[in-house]
Amino acid sequence: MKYENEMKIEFSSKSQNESFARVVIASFVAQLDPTLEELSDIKTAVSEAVTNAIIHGYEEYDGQVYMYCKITDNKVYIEIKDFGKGIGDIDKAREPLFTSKPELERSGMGFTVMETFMDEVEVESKVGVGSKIIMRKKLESLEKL
Amino acid sequence: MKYENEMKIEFSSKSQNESFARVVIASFVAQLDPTLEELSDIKTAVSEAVTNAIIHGYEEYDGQVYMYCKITDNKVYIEIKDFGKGIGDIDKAREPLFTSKPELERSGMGFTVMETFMDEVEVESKVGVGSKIIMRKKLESLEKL
Amino acid sequence: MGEIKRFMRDDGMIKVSRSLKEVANRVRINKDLLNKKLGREPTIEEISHEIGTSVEEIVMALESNAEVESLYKTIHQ
Ligand SMILES: Nc1ncnc2c1ncn2[C@@H]1O[C@H](COP(=O)(O)OP(=O)(O)O)[C@@H](O)[C@H]1O
Ligand SMILES: Nc1ncnc2c1ncn2[C@@H]1O[C@H](COP(=O)(O)OP(=O)(O)O)[C@@H](O)[C@H]1O
Ligand SMILES: [Mg+2]
Ligand SMILES: [Mg+2]
Repeated sequence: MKYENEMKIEFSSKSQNESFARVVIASFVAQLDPTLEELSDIKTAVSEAVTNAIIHGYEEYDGQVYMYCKITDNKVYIEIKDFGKGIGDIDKAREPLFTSKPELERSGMGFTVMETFMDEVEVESKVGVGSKIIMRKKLESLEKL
Repeated sequence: MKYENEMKIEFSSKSQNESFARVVIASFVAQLDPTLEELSDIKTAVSEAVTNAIIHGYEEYDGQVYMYCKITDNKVYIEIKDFGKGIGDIDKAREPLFTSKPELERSGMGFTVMETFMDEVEVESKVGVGSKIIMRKKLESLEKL
Repeated sequence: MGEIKRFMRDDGMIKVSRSLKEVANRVRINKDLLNKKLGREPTIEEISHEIGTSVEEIVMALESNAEVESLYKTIHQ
């Protein structure tokens, strides 16, 4: 039988909610009994996507950040969405070291980090509408047992 | 200035999500720097309300449980909602030891626990529509420091 | 049985569940020590500072302890 579970969360674009989002995703994924490394990979990727929504999506404005997670057997599907300013050139944005905010000492490595720690990363975005990041990861620890 | 933050979450009525809901509320409230006792009080109350939504609201059916939390300064406001079967006699349901499911070894102390650990508990419910539990608590730890 | 084996396993693939249990133990001990030192209940940040573990991890550890205990109970019933 297939094991399934899902959750959906929405929070204000405040920097203290970056930490909150990490615990939320970690405790939801924890039901799969992951290794420390797997959990840390997922938390790091989510953290980058949520930080982007807050810093780039909404900049100094208040807005809502949405996170959806679905677990199917040992597969984790995560969506992080904002209705902020959107990304003009997605390919450019995904390039390592590219940042539109060098003045904030951003490293430009957010998307690279997400790609490194997750199996798949998709970006959908429209200027003036918002952005959606989709990430997938299969937990290997469950298969090795 | 007023300190404010809010979040809204929705998850399936599965028993493993009781633990998930506890961590979600704990990590959101943690931004107020509570004592472990205060954190545990809130988790315990939330746990009872979420368990009720799953066991009594939806019984064996699948449904969505909603939790909303708003923080204003040191005050925590929590809503837990289901669109399940609803409660016919709310006063009766809130009585200590009353349970409609003695066969499941329920203690009938859920509402009493919520009232003990939180400052205020309100229940809104309509048969066939669903139930909403509203709980409030002021964190004292912030004042003592 | 699979559950127990998974829990006991030690092949470098450290499970989150076990590492959190260790944090939970340190939290419990240091909470009492701080309580004596301060003459009141310590806050979660004070504990975090004392044991050098993030508030995030402490929040998860507090829950993992409850879970591990209930798993233990189920197994030994
Ligand atoms: N949610 C978003 N909304 C708007 N722009 C974004 C969003 N996420 C990323 N970007 C754009 O993509 C660029 C690269 O993102 P990233 O790799 O995380 O680097 P950094 O955040 O360090 O700038 C950002 O500088 C920004 O211009
Ligand atoms: N969300 C809910 N939906 C429907 N009925 C509920 C709900 N929450 C509580 N009840 C009713 O109120 C009664 C008392 O609840 P509670 O004090 O938590 O005791 P217990 O859960 O042990 O039965 C339940 O037995 C049930 O009949
Ligand atoms: Mg970034
Ligand atoms: Mg109950």
